[in-house]
Amino acid sequence: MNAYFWLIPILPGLAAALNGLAPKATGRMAGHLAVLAMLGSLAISSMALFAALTAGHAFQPIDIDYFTWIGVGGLNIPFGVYVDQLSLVMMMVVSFVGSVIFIYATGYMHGDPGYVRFFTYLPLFTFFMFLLVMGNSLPLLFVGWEGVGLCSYLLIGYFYDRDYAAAAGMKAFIVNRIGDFGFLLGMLLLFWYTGSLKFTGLFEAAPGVFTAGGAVITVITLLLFVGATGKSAQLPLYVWLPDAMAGPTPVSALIHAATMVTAGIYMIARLNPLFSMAPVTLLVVGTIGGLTALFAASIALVQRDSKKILAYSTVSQLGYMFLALGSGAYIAAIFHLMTHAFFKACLFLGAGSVLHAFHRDTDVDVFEAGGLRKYMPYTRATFLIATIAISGIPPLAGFWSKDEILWEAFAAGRVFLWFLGILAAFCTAFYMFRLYNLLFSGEFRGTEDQRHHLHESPAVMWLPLAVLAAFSICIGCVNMPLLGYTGFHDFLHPVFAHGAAHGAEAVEENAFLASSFLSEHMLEWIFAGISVVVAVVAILFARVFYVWFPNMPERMREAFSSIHTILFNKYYVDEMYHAGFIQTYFNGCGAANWFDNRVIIAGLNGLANTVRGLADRLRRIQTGLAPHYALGTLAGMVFLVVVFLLCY
Amino acid sequence: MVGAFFFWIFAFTAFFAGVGVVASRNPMHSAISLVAVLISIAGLFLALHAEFLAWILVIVYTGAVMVLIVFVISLLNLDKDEPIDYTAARRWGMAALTMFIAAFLVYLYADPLIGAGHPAKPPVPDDWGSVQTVAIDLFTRYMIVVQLAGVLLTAAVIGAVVVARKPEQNEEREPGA
Amino acid sequence: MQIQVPEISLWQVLPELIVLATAVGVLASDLFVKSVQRVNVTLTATLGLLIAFFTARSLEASATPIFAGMVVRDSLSILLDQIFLAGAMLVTWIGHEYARRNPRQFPEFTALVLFATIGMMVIAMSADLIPLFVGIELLSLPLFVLAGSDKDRLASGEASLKYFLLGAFSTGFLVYGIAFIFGVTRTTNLTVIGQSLAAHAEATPLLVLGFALLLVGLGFKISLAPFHMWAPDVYQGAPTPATAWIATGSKIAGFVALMRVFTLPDVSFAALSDYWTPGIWWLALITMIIGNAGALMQSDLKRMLAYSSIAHGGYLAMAFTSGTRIGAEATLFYMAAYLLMTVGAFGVAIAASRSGQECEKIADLSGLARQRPWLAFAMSIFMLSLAGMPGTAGFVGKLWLFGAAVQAQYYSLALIGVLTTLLSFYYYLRVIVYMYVHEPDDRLLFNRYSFSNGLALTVCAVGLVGLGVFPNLLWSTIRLCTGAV
Amino acid sequence: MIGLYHFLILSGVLFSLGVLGVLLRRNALVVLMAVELMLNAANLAVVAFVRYPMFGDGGIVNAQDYAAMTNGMTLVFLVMTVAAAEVGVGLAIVINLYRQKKSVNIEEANALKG
Repeated sequence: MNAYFWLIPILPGLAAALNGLAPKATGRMAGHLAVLAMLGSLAISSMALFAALTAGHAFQPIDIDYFTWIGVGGLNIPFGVYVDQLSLVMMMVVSFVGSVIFIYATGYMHGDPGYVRFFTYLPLFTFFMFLLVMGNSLPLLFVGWEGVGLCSYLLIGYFYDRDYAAAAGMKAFIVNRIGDFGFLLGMLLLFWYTGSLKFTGLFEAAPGVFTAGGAVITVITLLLFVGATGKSAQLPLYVWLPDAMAGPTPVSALIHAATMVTAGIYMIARLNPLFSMAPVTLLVVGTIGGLTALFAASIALVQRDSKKILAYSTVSQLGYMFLALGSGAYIAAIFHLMTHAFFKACLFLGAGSVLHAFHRDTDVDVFEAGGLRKYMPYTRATFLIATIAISGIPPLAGFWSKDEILWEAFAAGRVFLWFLGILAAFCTAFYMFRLYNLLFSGEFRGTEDQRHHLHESPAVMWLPLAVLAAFSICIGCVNMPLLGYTGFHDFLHPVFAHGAAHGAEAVEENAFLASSFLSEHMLEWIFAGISVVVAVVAILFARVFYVWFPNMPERMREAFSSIHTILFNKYYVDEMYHAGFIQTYFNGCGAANWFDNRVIIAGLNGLANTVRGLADRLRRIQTGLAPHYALGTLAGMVFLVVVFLLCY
Repeated sequence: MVGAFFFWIFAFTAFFAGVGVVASRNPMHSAISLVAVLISIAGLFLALHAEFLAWILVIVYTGAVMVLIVFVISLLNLDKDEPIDYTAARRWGMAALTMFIAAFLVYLYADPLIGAGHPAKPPVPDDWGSVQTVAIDLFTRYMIVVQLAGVLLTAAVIGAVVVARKPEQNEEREPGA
Repeated sequence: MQIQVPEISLWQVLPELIVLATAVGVLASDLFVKSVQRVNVTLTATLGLLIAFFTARSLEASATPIFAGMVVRDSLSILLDQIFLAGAMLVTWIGHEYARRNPRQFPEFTALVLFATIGMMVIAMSADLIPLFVGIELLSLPLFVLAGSDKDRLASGEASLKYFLLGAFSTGFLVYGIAFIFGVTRTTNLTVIGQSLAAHAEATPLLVLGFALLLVGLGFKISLAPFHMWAPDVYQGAPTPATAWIATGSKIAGFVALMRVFTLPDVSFAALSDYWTPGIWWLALITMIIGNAGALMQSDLKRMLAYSSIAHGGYLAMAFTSGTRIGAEATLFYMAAYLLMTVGAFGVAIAASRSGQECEKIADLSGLARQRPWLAFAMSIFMLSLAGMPGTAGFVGKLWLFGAAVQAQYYSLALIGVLTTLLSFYYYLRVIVYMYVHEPDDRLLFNRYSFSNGLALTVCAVGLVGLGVFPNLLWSTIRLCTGAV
Repeated sequence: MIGLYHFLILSGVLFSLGVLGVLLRRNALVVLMAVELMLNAANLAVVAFVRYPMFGDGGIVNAQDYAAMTNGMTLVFLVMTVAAAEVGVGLAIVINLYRQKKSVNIEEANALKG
């Protein structure tokens, strides 16, 4: 089995090479080729997972060096794979969600002039993603890291003839460079201190080299975390992700929701022995994650473009994962990563299905849609399932993972993180159902011409949706601590045991928990209850605002006899509105939006413009006159003499 | 004393002729000034007992190289005055240059091995620096370098021909003509 | 009078002699054979370079200087000979393509490339300042000419004029620097200089001034800021194959000269590194910033590559400053990678011409991927490697360069280096975006490119990926060099 | 008494004059001549160094080897050779420029910039 691991990345890589170098030969077969390659990778990954599951506790991480990649002095970086439980989970997510999305894309991109180009970049992306999750050293991880970034950049700019796509590509580009900067420096420092960049070597050397909680490890992990904020779209480097929706929808689903953006999560989880030694970093990670979760969720409340809403939702959910990492709950983060991959892919593909019905590539104003349940029953059903899942309603997948994160955060003594998380959970349920209601409930609000063309997507598109929806329902069952089943947790536990053993006491005990008269299990139930109630209330709000309230007059006359109650309700909402509560609240969300537009984006643009201005200024030195160049040479000489004089 | 006298004569000639190279408005005057500089330097070489170098400086430089330059000046009909303007950038250049010279002199005086009195010239045999001794050096220890200089001159000749050759109008060497 | 003739071991300089014979042969073929065909010239040059390459490979390294201490055949010079010969071969191949469309370029073009190559090889094996100086001139003069060899373009003449005047100017500094070093140490032999400096490990002001002047002269060759200003103009104006050789061969040779003079332990100025490192430190810093900032806003492909090449000189200088063994190793590795990616990029610039129109602007590459997928793919590899994308030799090289700087505790230098590298992604990826994303201009189709050009690009691309994935192929040889000297 | 630094200062002055010429003059031929001035200034310094051993007893070269040390002269000889070659190529380049622009003013060659 282990001998075939190299095939997992190579298969999509081959497909990409074939499509890229012989586009005329593969032609319309390009999509099928890519799907086939992905299914091959999926098959091998599944067999590996099966082998690991049957082995149980006897499973040992597989570390294969294929050849020496970089060998210099004491540093020896092999080119090889490291497959442990964490890698297996990631491989499964990438290959499974990837396969489904590939199949969907063959339908979605059908007839697009860039069909082959699309199916060159996408397998290339999975190739790098596999390298990222399977590589056995930090540089190899970085290979994948940069590779997926490149593919993402190319795919965001896919509709090159549109200005915003080009601008979006640029923004993604700048932001990711900032992140890479941190990553590279962190990596260089790690190499400098430990003399190794291979994971096994790093983890062995780390306890001896670094003092737990010391400044060095804190700086290194913070730098690495900067890299993670770039790739995984956290405050303040999240801005590129919503804009990245300019790419085709399957790309958004695969790259900007399910896989690539989780690279930061994976990296921190992979390096958990290092992060566990730096409690300050963990605190920063958790706080940034929590703030991002709430911040992005509140922005999502006021967006009008369906893919934008989903994008902010992704940022917010990634924030949850960082929140979990920062609480030392690595497994909960990975668990949420997995469930999120399924339901967010399903949501994105569902949104893509709607776009398909509108015959657009991107950007549907949700207020132009509505009532689509009549026209697109399958899409609606799967979308609803995924929406419930993300909102955290039991027993769907999202509930289990999100609840575990919140509980772990609380149990770890990070009560403020729990509070941020629960607020974000309220927003999440609200905006998701707002989106769902605006798209599928009520009456169609678009033009007659649009209504005429509305249709359900072909089976090649809705079948993948159905598969993802099915998983959104049941994937949570691998880990149900409330019911006493922790299979997923047990499976992943060996990966994180090592770090926990050597780490500093990252998180303090929760005093409340310790002194509570309730048993821990009881508290767990209570917190789960709170989450559910919050979600349900939010869903109801959404229903009231976007379904019941706009049509209130008709509904009063036709459907309901209890006029009084509804009047009261209406009054109530109105009053709240006028009293300014809601208004203020929505203004607040608007402010977040404003902050996003004016401060962060303007800041980035300003940075870019400053660099450009400086570059232009520098160009003017180059006058084209040889005597000026000679003068430059002479100035350099004088400068050197001065430097030498000073140093002499 | 005689040595000092020669030195000052040649040094002043070299300096003023050097100024002439830079400041003459007429390129021909610059060229003639450069010849004067070179002859003065040859004189200084003689004072320094570098007989061979003095002669080749006169023969090769003034005899061949400078004649070539003068020839080109005549060929291109450049033998006329041209304005020399001093723009801001140039003034900056001169300032930088002054700084450089100042730094240079500071260096020289700061060097204990130069500043501490004038080291005497050690006595040398009569044929020191003569054609024979230098030639022996060139063709034994420095043989490979002299060969390389030959390659360099060959390359330079070919290069000069390539650059100076008139472009052949619409004449293709190819294919298989 | 007793005349002692030193031992003449011609077989030790056989590669140089073979290249010289090839150059003369190429010229002679033009003189005596009327129906000389381009293919023959390229084939002759290729054959000669191949023979020289394998001769160089088969030479046995020895740290003892030969020819009365003038040159040394150590493993460093043997490795560099191979690098230069391979580079000359690649340049000849892409030059073949250029000459096909500009018939007047031949065959002096090839001959001059070969002469310049001899100069580089001489620099690589110099054990004395005198052959080093002659080698530098032997390298420069043919390049001055090559820059001006395209008579049809005014820019070419302008490029050669600027290159020549500023080159001669910097030669003045170089000679003056050598004069001071000679004055202080009373010798030009690098080994003796090294020994005496190590014995009196203290610099006199005159010596330090000599370092500064020497740095100006060599800094010009490797276009370190602020001695870089000729580079963008010359790169843009010169015929592209000449640009390729100026950008790679000349720059690498300049670094080799720096290495021979400054860093090789026990040989040269290494003992006084405290005195000269601050200077190079600053130059590296300024160069990285100016190179990357200059490239940022360029629309001309060759000019952009020129600034990028300046920036790479800065990275190399950064590792060079560290003065450690790992720094020297990283520099050597990066030189080889740099040669492949730069020659490759210029090769694509030659190949991606449309009928009657050279590729000048970056925008001229629009739609290359659609019409010439392999060309676009190769260019992507070159750009990604220049940017330092993982999986290419450029990344491995940069990792080591930065590693060397970090190891030498030049944190700020490494920081600026990483920052500017990230900045450089912008202009390198822009090329890829033009090739892959922008719509081709279908009115003008790209020309077919010749076999030799395709071969050169393939070699470069395969080499870059190969060295990116298996850097040890070169690494073991390099370690031999730095271990031996 | 004339010593080493008389020669060095003269050499420095001539070198600076050459640099000044390169900076100030626009005629390519005069610039070329100024470069020649720089090279010859350097030569003068080398010959002066050959004649005046800077280091006494603590010097790098011991006294009895001095008579045999004419290698500085070889350096000067080669610099002259190189300068001659450079002038050859330079004149060719200047003629080429003149043919294109009908002028040898280097400031007219400023199409390449930025």
